[in-house]
Amino acid sequence: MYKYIIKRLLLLIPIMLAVSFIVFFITDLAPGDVVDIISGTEMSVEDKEKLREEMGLNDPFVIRYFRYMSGLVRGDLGISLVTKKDVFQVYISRLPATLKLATAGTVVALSIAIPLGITAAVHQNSWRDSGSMVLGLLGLSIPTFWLGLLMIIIFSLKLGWFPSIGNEGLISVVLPAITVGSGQAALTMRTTRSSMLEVIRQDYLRTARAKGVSEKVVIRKHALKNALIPILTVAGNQFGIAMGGAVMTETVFAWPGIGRLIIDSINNRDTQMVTGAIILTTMLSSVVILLIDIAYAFVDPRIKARYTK
Amino acid sequence: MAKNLIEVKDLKKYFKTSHGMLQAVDGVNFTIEEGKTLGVVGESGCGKSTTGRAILRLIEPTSGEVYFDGHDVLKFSESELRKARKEMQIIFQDPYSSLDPRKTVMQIISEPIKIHRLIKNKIDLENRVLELMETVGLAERLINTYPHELDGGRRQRIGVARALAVNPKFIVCDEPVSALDVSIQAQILNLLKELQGKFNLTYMFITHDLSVVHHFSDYIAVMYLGKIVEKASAEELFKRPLHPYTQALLSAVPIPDLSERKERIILKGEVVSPINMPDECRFAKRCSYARDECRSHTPELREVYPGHFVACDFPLKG
Amino acid sequence: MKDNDLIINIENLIVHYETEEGTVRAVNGIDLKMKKKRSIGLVGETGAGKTTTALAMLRLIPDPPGVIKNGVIVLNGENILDKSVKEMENIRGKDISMIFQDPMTALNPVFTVGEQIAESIMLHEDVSKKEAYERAKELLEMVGISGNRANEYPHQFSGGMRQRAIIAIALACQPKVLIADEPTTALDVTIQAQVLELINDLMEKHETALLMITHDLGVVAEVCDEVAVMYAGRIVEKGSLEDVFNRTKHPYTEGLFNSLPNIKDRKAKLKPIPGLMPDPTNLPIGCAFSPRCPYANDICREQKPVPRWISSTHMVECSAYDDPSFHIARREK
Amino acid sequence: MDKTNVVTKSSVAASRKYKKNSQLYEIWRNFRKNKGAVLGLTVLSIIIITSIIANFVIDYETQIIRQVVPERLQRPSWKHPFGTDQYGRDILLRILYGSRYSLSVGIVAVMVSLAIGGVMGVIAGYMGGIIENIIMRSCDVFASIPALLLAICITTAFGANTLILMISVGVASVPAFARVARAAVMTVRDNEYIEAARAAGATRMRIMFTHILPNCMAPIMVQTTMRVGSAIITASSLSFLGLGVPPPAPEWGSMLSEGRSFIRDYSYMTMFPGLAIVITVLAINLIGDGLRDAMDPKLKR
Repeated sequence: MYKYIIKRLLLLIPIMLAVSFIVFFITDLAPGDVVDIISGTEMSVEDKEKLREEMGLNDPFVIRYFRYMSGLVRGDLGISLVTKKDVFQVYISRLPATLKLATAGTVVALSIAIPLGITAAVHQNSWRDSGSMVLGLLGLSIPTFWLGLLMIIIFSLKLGWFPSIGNEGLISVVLPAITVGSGQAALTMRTTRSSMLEVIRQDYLRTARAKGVSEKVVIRKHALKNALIPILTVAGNQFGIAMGGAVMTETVFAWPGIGRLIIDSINNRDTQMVTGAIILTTMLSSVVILLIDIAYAFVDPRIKARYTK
Repeated sequence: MAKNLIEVKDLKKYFKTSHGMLQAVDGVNFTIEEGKTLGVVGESGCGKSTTGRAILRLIEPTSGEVYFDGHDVLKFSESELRKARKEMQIIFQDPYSSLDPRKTVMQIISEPIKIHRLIKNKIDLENRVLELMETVGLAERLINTYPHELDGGRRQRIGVARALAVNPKFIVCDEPVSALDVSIQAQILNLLKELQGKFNLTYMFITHDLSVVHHFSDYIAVMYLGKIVEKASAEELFKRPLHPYTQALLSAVPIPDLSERKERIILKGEVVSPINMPDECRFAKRCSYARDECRSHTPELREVYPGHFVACDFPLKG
Repeated sequence: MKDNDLIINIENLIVHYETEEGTVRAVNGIDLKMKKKRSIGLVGETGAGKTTTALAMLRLIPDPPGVIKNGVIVLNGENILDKSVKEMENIRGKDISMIFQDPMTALNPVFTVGEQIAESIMLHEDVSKKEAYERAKELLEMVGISGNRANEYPHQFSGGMRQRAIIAIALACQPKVLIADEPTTALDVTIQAQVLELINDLMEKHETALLMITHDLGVVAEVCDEVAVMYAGRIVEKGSLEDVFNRTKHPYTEGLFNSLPNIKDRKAKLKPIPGLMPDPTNLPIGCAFSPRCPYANDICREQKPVPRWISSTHMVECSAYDDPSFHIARREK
Repeated sequence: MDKTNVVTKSSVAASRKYKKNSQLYEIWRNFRKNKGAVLGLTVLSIIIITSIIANFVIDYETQIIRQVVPERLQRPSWKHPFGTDQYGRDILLRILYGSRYSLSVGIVAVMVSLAIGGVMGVIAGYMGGIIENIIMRSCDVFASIPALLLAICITTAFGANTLILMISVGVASVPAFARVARAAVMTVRDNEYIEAARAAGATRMRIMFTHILPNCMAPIMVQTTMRVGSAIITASSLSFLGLGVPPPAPEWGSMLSEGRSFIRDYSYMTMFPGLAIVITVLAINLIGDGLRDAMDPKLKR
């Protein structure tokens, strides 16, 4: 089993390298560079040139990339020239907020999606099925940020139940979590439904029924455990996406997470911060998705068996 | 002696798997006379389908020679092979997955003709398809129907018509009737027999059904774990099975005739997939007559009676 | 014929499936009696209604679209069509159990074989989990698999071994009736012989009655005492093995035998039944086989044939026998 | 087979006599049965028609971006059914005019991802071996970057304008497309009718175009339709962040962004553009669902 986990972790490294290369490459294409921003107007052209020389900005792309990567490996993503703060430290400081939101969002998503998906599959073509399908489609069609705005208008401004901004205490996470969660719930529900439908057609459920197992137990024990595997994968991906995708929700709710950090850095053209944040987020979500995949093996003996031999 | 249309020499097909080398087809030799039918019978995993596909190079064999009309097909270049395909066709087992669901009967049957550009004119092409449909017993009105609108029997007839479209000399029938009901099965078997007579076709008939292979083939090769263990004329094989596996196989077939009830030989154990097989008789583990010599080397196919070959050092007295 | 070893009596069972394309008349009134220690073969081609009949006995027909229109299935003196869902759950696996065709998909891949056998025991007898697991091991030994493989998963078993495990599950609580729906069709000939022999042995040792559903007349000859031939949802011929095999009466049964290659005479040409399988959504008015029957006359095409008892054990449903001198081509043995 | 039998004229016209309706008509007949899908289609066609008419009827300069200060922040009224924004511009007209941005970005972005991702997926699925590995591994890399962040990256690098928006949204969903296309090809590739075509002597190209692509169309078409919906959402999200279509263009996302600062008292400003997005995307998703069931009846059961 451990061979499998180690293999998958090792497999992650080339992907991380590739991701960091792509992100670094794209952000590097941005016209103008850091010196233009921080130098303001007084600096003469020569001084700007000298500053660039000092900071090594004129070195060919490849060298700058390697310098950056050597820093990344040591956990040092350089100092943000705009905010003068260490990129890594800033990122770490904003991480807990995003984790909190992503977890809450995923909990909301799963608690809506899995029961709905299962009942829709179990009562196929009944009103429960079409009802949850419409709900699912609606969930897919509502942009997350607009849902956030609606939440603020109704629950915060009109009803005043929840704060609309900031991250003080649990109560402030409710609206953002529902916003992130319902977006994900739509996708998870559709997967749960289709994977349950797939399992319900299997012969071994008929064998269970022929043994005298009650319908409830057939669904809850025999069917669900098999359907759990694809559901778990989607849930894992959702959590990974929630890590990066919460950008919109964090912006709308002014949630001090990484999403907002990235947007703010973009607005004040802090490419150093943007690159660092995107790379770290991608790495984090990939690791999370990997952990879910490994949990996969514990549920499905066929995979576990293949790797323990 | 009639001309041998097909001659297969030491055909091998190995697959690399995570557990080692799967020797699916491990040195198979046989010939098929023109206008005759060679039945290849064996249980699942014995390599009969792989052999059929390897001869047509639908899968590239690892080694060996396949002479079709005197030319070694395995030495053909891409274009030569494509031209030779006109002479060699195949009929598949599963009537549901062997026809393109998005094509009409007309398009399916006419495709081989278009590929080899045998008929240019659209009207002549349509006539040819109608003629083929009539030959295989398909009603004219089905020309524009789609496969999912038809039952298994008629879909199999479309497969036969498609194989006939380019006037082949040799057809590999890979379990053509196994997926059909008994009454439809008989119709297709009669059709194939009739076509053989009419167009002097040569068949390689692959099946796991012993009563069907006995009825349909002139010669029969019994395969076990990638090797031919016995080869003889149909009468000879059923009258005098020499290989212990053939004997067990014949006795295991349930006969729908009360007077034929006979003592059953029940083989112990199960077939295992032929991975990294040692140099011994592959049936030794399950053979009740097995001796130490059997585990010392792999017995070769040798002619014990005229036209009756067996790969066993201690064949049964018959 | 009411004697104490009559276990199940099915009378005039009618089952239809309501689908968009129309009403599929799967089972159109069949009568079947199953007696203790006796095995009966239900023979027919695809769409004859064999599996629907079996599922009706366990009330496992998915509704929608399935509907049991009419008929009575009497078990231990009570009609199971009136039973509540709870009562049915007790009957399934204890009084009647069933094994299915494809061993590859009939076992739950994420539970061990031992657990799946033990589950059947715990459902019907209040025994501890541990005790049930021990019994499961004994059952595996009974079907020729070593007990300590109980903790392995289905994907570690070969096709033949899975089918044996499924038989172990079905016989876990010594049911009165075992229904086997094409149990060996998906298996190779030599493995099929092993499984059929196992079934024969188990039938000897237990009081269980066996309903063997198959399209293979050879398997019937191998395992069954009686035969019922089904066509388009009706039993067209029923009798002992000798009745149906050696004194065949119904033209369809004759057609089935003629479609099979004759072991003794290789060159004998097959005489297939012409035409196509009947369309269950619009069956002909008269006898369903009349369009394909070589002996069919106007009466056959207009009226439904009436069941006729040739002997105490042999029944045939064919109007041609109104004329006493009528007989089919197939010779009596 | 050289016997020449004179085939009568009547049988020659056989294929015309038994002309069956084409598969497309069959799909349309199934599609029509699905009420939701038909509703989606009608709504979408209305939106498309209005966005075309708006092009001629509404004048961009005077009615869409001209600032009419006295008309500022008027609540929905007969004169302005959807009210006016902080510059006094009529919101209804801006929404009608703005529909072109969402639709065009959505469709073009999906064309981009179909062209890149779809083609790569089909090649990966059909070729197999190393090519498949290279394509799929690079997709894994792209897929690990959350789509929105990837789009943000591209927009920051190349600046925010409509063309870049289309490209970045398109590129962001390339991995998903590649995976669907590859899966579709894989299921088709293992069928026996592909082997039959090879046995008939067909070249790889011919097999690809006559057998593989027609049978992969269904899942790819469904994926394309659903992707247009999510592309519109991604595009409006980027505009909301100020990274999409630059103001004063009335793109629904940027209208929502402008309305956000007036959310406390003039919440109507954020209501209508959001509704416009939801209705459009919902219509497209309904069509997508309808298409999937109509094209592949097996899926329905």
